[in-house]
Amino acid sequence: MMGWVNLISLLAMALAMAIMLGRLFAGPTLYDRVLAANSFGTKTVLLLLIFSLLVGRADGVDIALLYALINFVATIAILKFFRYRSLEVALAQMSLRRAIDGDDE
Amino acid sequence: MTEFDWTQLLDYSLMAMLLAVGIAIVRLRNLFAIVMLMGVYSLISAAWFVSLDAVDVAFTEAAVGAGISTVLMLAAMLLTAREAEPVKAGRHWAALIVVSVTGAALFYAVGDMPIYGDPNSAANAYVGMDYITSTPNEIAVPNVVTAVLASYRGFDTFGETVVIFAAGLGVMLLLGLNAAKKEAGK
Amino acid sequence: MIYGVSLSLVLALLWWVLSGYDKTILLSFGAISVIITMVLVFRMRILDRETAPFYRLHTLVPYYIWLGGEIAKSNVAVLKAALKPEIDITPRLVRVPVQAETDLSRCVFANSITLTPGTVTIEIEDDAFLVHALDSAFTSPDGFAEMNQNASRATDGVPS
Amino acid sequence: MMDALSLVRDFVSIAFMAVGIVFVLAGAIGVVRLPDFYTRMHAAGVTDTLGAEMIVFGLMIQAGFTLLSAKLLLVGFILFLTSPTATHAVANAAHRAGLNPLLSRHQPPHPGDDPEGGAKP
Repeated sequence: MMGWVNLISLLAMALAMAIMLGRLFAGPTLYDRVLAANSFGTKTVLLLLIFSLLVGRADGVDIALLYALINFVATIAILKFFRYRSLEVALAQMSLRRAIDGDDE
Repeated sequence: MTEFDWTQLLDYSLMAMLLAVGIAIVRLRNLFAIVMLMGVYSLISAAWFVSLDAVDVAFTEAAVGAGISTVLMLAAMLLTAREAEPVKAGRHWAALIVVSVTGAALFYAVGDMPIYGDPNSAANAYVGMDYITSTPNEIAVPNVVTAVLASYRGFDTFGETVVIFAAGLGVMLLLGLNAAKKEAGK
Repeated sequence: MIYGVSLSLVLALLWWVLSGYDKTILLSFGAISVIITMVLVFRMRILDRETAPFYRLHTLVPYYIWLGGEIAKSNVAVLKAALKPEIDITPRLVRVPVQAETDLSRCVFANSITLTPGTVTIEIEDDAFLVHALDSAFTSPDGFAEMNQNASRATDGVPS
Repeated sequence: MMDALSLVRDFVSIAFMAVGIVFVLAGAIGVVRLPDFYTRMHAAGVTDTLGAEMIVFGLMIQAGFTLLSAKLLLVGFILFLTSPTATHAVANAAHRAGLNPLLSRHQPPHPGDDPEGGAKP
């Protein structure tokens, strides 16, 4: 019985991903797209979790964990990039801030 | 005839999403949106790899495709325009011919491939089984792929690592990251 | 020192949960990686109460359980707003005053606002947050004040 | 006795997952329907918090008291920590970039956010 429940939830998750793709394609502003991509990543994580329990293999959970982390890092990287228009400036600002904070201590 | 495997539906829906994302990447002009869609593309394809039992490939795809290459693409976009210029329709024909010929060759090659999961196929019949049976006794590492890469083929992997390291060093020297850092630190 | 011990314990537990191995040689690999991480952390000098915030678990856990209830309530409200056949919402931008002793407590409060659906912190100022709310129903000042009080009690131990 | 226990466990798990799926789907529909970026952000938040956590809890009940369940808990914990941070980062970036939120009372007829070209599936 649980197999059927997991299968239905798997397909529901795929449906939610497909709906999110619509916003990803349409999204008038860039931020809509970033938001949709982030939310899409969360749904992919859930999809992988459900799938790995459905087929009874624990490997998928590791991938899902990796995804959850990478999704977050990629979102932050994209936004940093837009904030400073360059990754290098973003990194330099970060190290500058750390240097200032370090002086205070 | 075995029972219908319902997880096939997942494969089909993931493939449909891949197709939709691919078409959208071709159609869109906004490069930022395309970068993001490419990240999503590799997310979907990694999920598909998991469903095809290729967990190691999915791991690599997730780390490289969704993580690093998105960042690299963004860095590359600094050097280019933000919008793609429309390509003249005449150029499409040459590309279409190349793509169709490659696709036809691949489809032709599919005929020679063993059936999915065939126990008698070349990949499963010869040394593969040996590795799988002897790795737990000879090397304590549980992951067979790791054991093959780091121990049975250790010198090979060492050479590959050296090559990649040298290539990375060369790229860093060419780009002059040191100079950029000095400039930013001013 | 207590931070170092607690951080290494958590790292070791994390390694074991993620790998699930029990052979001696593999466990020793795990121990080596924990030691290397600890050496790096010490060299970077980032070992303080923010790196290892485990000393407040006994107050943070009840706080997050309380927050879970709030999240569930506002989730239902957002669900109703999003699924009504005719969308009828009044988005609001409000400034929420913040009373917090430490950065950690400000951070927990801002995170709690964002976690609760219907409200998102969009800008952090010196003594206030700029909060966007999906509907005017989500912007009751009493609710924010209560959340602020609970957050600072959970992180600093003082009701502010 | 064992059977009754596992039946109860299955039902609890089904209940959790059903609620989670309803929230995830509703969040996705909300993201498509709502009129501007800031309001869509709230709909995405529904998916990230209650939807995701409910599904993770449902799966944990299925997995029982095992190492797998601990991993699932870890995934849920990471989602719980990172999703508000990511949402705040997106919102803050949009605000800094000068994207003005829609503040008036919004009512239908249909919000005309016109896609800027691109194929809909």
